[in-house]
Amino acid sequence: MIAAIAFYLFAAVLIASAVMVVTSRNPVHSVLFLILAFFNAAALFLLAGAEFLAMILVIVYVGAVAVLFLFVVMMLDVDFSAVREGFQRYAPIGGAVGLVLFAELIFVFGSWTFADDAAGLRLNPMMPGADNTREIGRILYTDYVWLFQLSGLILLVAMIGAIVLTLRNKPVAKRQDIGKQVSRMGSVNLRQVRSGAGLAELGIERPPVDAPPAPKQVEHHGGGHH
Amino acid sequence: MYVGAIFFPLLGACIAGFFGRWLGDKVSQWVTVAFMAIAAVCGSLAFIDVALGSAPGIVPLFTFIDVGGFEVEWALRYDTLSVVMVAMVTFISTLIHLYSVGYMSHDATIPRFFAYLSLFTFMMLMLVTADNLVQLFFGWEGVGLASYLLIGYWYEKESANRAAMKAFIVNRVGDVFFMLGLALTYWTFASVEFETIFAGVEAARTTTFLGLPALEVIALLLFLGACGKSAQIGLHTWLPDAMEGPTPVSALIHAATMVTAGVFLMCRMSPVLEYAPTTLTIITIVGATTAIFAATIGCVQNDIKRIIAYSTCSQLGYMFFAVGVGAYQAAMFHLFTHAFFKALLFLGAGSVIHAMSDEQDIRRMGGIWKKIPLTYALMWIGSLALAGVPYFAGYYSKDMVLEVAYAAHSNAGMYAFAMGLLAAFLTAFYSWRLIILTFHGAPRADHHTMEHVHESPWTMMVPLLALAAGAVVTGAVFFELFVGHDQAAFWNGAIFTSAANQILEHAHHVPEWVPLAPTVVGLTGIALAYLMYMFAPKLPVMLANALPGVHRFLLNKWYFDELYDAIFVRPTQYLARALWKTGDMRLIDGMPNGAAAAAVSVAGGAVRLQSGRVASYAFTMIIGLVLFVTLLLVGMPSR
Amino acid sequence: MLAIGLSHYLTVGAILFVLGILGIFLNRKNIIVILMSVELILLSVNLNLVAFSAQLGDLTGQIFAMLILTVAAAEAAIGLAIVVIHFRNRGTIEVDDVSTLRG
Amino acid sequence: MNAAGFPILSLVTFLPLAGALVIMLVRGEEAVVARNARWTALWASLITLALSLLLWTGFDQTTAEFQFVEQAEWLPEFGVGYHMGVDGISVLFILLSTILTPLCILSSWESVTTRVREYMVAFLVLESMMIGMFAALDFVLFYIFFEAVLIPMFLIIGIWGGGRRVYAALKFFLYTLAGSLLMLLAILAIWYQAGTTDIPVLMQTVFSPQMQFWLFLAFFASFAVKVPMWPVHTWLPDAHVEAPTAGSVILAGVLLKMGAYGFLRFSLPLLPQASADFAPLIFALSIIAVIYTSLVALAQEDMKKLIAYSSIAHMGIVTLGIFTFTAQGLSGALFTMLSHGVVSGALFLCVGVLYDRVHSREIMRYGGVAKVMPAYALVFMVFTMASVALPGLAGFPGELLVIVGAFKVNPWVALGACMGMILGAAYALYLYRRVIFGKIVREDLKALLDLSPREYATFAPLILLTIWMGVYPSSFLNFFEATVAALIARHEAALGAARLAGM
Repeated sequence: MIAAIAFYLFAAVLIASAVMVVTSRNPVHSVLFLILAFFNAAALFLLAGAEFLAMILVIVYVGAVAVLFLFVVMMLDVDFSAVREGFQRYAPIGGAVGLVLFAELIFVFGSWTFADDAAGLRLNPMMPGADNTREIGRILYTDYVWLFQLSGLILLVAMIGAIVLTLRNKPVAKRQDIGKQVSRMGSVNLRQVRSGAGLAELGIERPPVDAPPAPKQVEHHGGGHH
Repeated sequence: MYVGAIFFPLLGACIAGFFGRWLGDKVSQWVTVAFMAIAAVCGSLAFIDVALGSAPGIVPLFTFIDVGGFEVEWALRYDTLSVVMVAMVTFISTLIHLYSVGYMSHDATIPRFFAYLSLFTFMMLMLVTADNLVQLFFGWEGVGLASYLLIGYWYEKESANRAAMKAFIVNRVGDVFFMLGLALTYWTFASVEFETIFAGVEAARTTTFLGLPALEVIALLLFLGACGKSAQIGLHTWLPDAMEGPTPVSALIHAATMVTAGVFLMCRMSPVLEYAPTTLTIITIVGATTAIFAATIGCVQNDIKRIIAYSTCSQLGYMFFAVGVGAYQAAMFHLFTHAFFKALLFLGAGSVIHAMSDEQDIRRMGGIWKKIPLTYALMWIGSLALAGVPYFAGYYSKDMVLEVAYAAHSNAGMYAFAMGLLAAFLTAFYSWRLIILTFHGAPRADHHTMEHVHESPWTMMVPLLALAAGAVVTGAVFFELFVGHDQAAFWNGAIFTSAANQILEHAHHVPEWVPLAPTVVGLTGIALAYLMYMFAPKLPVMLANALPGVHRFLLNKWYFDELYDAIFVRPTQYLARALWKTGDMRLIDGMPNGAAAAAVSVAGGAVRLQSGRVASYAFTMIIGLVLFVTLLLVGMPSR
Repeated sequence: MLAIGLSHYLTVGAILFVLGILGIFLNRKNIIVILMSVELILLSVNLNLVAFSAQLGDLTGQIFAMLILTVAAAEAAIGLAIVVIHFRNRGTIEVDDVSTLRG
Repeated sequence: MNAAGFPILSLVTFLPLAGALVIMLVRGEEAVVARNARWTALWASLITLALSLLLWTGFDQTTAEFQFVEQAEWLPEFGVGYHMGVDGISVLFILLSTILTPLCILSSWESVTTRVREYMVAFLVLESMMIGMFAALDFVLFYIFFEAVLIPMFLIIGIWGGGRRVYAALKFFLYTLAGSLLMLLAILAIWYQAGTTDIPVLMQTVFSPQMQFWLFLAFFASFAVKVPMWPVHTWLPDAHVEAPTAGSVILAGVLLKMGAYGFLRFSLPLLPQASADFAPLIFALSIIAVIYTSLVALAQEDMKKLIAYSSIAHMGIVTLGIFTFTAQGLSGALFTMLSHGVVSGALFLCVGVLYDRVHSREIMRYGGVAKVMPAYALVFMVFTMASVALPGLAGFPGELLVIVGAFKVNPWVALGACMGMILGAAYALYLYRRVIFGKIVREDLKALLDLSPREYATFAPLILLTIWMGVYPSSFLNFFEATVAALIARHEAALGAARLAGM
């Protein structure tokens, strides 16, 4: 009974906040509602018995992803009023598509049953009374270790990608380039200068300037033979 | 000796052709003459051996093609028929080589000319000594090539190039039929070797092809091939144009040797022809028509060489109708004597042209007989022989041809006899027209030219004299051998006549007036020419004015060129352009190019879908998702 | 009504999902809210997985949910990084302006 | 292992590739690289030629079996193997490829000045792929080589070509690729049916008539484009016109033979029933090709285009001969392919000689060249005459045999093929007359130099070959004889069996 009430409560809040995510004028509000939605989804997970996943959801989504969104939204100086233009234009189409989709999904749920031998086809049946987190850990590090590693790799790539994308090379910033320094030639030449000679005699020592490249001879490559 | 007669000219041609630039004009021309002379000696010895000594033979060389029973050898077939040709060709060719030394002395590329000439001789010899149809075709096309090269020898002259091309292509038309005949021969006899063919004729008499007797079709196809080479009516148009070549070439190729190859082929294939009576009739009619047709044109032409060319054409017609009535020996006899006197006429004309500073139009000649008496006399001899005046060579052979035509006692034979007689009259007429206009009367050339009229050098006169001797004596000397009582022994089976064919025998027993008739009409023709051009020079003009249509018709050579231009050349050119521009470029290329253009435009439309707006893409994705789910749901209940 | 079963969870998930999609449509221009909507959608998926997992007593669903969590975190990090540099370059976060991919 | 005692076919195939690798490693100044690349390419191709002559001497002409066979496992689970070997049909084409390549390299000695190294690499790769294609006895291997030939040729046209080179190269590539994709489908179908792609094994496999029909169509699409047959021929003139001279030589000399070779190697032995059924269609297309393209050639204003169209006409004769199913027809087709390889290659080289000097392919631009270049005029004349099938030169025996063969099957077809003789003479002589004969009108032509020693060296082997092929063709025909006889015997047996089954 408690569980049913809790479910309805969390589900209602989840859906309401999801609606707010897509409709709110201010993206900051959207992000905050998204966080709320994640919390409620985590609660639903808990109700379904997936404790580990619920915690992960809170940590990863709320702690990392949503905050990332928040950062971006607040960091970028976006004129959101302009972005919201044409909000209404696609609402009918979106609504229609959404309705059709929803109707279809409901229709599917209604006309669908488990296969008789569904229970027998389970890959990793849950032991009754077993600890959810422990069980997931056991499976994840044995049967799905490659997938696990792979997802780690995906995250790594995503991280590197995000850094590469956003890394800014400011042209004004001065950095030391040792290779450039070592290979530097011509601008500073040590010369044996007669002692006692002044600038008036020697003139100002300037680094030799490369002669401008001669205009390239235009060759007529007519292609093939002539 | 047998091989030498054939290959010495080739050797000469190669030396002059490839090394002429280093050897110089003099050396290379005399080298070819020397090799030709050696070949002529070999040829004459072979003639004595094979024809007079009755020792035919075959000299095999090596295998040419051997594919699935289609077996062709390179081999030299020496029998009387070929050896007559070999001797005649080498002999005349040597004389003409010698003549050319003088005639071409001012030319820029003498080694080239002699190389061509020797190459031609080689090809002609290959033709006549062929042991099978393919080798014969090799020579056949080879002489065509040499003729092409020699007609177009002065390649800077546009008309010469045109004539050369015309000669080659018209000959090609004939060659196509030759090829087809060759193919049919193979499928009928399973061989193209003459021996096998001749042996298989009896068995092949019942073979049919497309419902017709195969032998008839073979004979007809080969005859059509021969028509091209021998300039019979329809395919004759190249011959007069071929006079663009140097005169020795006209003498050698277009009078004495190459053009008679068709007659030779007919005689060679006599065993097949004997069993193709319908084709023989066709040959008779075509030959007779050509004889009269060319003679009529010859009467009104003004170019000295063209007149002789039409005369050649006409004489070839004689030979063909002799073949047509089954008197192959008579055809060969006429071929043989004709080679001498026609070469003589051409070379004489060359001598005249040489004397007149390269003038060929007889309307601008005249009055030069005193200045070049020797040439004048030789032209007389040639013309007398041509006209068939008694005791000259032409008299024997032409009489013989007309007698056999009469003796055939068939409709075609009578037609041939009538036409031949008429043509004989016209021949005599135009020959003397030529002589009178060229040598007699008031000089019509300009003063400058007349001053330079001179007798030709000895290199030109010696061959002329030799040929003149031939034109006088060959008829009398060889009459008995070729068509007389010794003919069976002389030919020694080289020419096949069926048992039913006793035409030569009949020809010796025709009524009295028949042998006389050609002489009479010939003399009448001469007389008429004298009347019209010597004594009453107004007469021809009056005649031409009286019958303007006929005159123009003849002057324009029966409009054959115009006809062919209108029905073959122009449509072909038009069709070629149309097929290229419309067929290839618009239709065939248009399809892929159009498809490519369509793809580009479709892609251009598709590009606009890709607006670049991420939100639109997201919408599209979502809508697509909804559609998919809907489809799944709609599809589900049916499961 | 009282027994909280699978279908309740699924209904909540469905509503969340639809809301997420609606959010994408409504905040067409605001990339940050779009990203938040995507988070909502992923959350709804997680909810479904957990619900099934609880119903069937199979831990695999929860493992999946964890993996989705990591991916979602990575996606958010990268997405936000892109937003930051885009804003730095263009001075706005309007998605409509991002059209250099136009064909 | 085989008659030579070592894997000669693989060696011949991959030696040019090794040469290409060596050239790619060359570094240094542009001029030095160019010179080294030229010499390396020449030597690589000459050594390949020398090696391939072993095939000529070692080949046993009396048997129809595959010789010099090499077999290695490659993808055994799919029935695909590395299987090389030659029979009478293919051996001479390998020789043709190895002979033409050094000549091509020699002919582009001075005319190619840009990216010489890459050019030579492309040529050697091309040679390697061509040889491999003719030697491959596995369908997959064949297909790989068949397609790989496209790439270097595409580059040669597209990089060293003339003004519209990109259009021509793309057209060439797309046409041939579209065709060969269908062939890939056919190969897959065959593999599904037979479970192997080994050609000698497949030759013993019988396919159902229905299957043969579709397989034939797929092969036809590929090979007809390659041949090329009317009406898919239009890529050829464009490709020829834009390709550099040596590219044209290889294109006409070897690449066109790939289609006809494919017909001989696959369509006839594998699909006898369908081949017989489709023969009338092929006859019709071939005759159209002969007459149509000859006419079109007559109207051309570009020398290379004219010769390209003449190539199509000659290939029409080839396809005609192949589908007569007579010993004469097949041998004639094979011989025409060889002679055409030599002759049209040489004709393109002839055009190249003028193009190198005057930089124009327009026919009207020339005239009277014989006056200043007599040796060149002679060379050109020889090849022109060979092209119009003058007896005694290379073009004749093949054409004669095809006509004799075709005459048996259908005299009207033979007549159509003969029409090509007339028109062929017309366009070839017309070209010759306009370029070589006549008076020199243009000043710049008066200063033309006659053939250089390098050009003599290029033409001399071709002239010798042309005359040899014309005078003594049996030395080549003997190579085919056994194979062709076996092919026909098998074809007739297959048809006979099918007829019995039908009854």
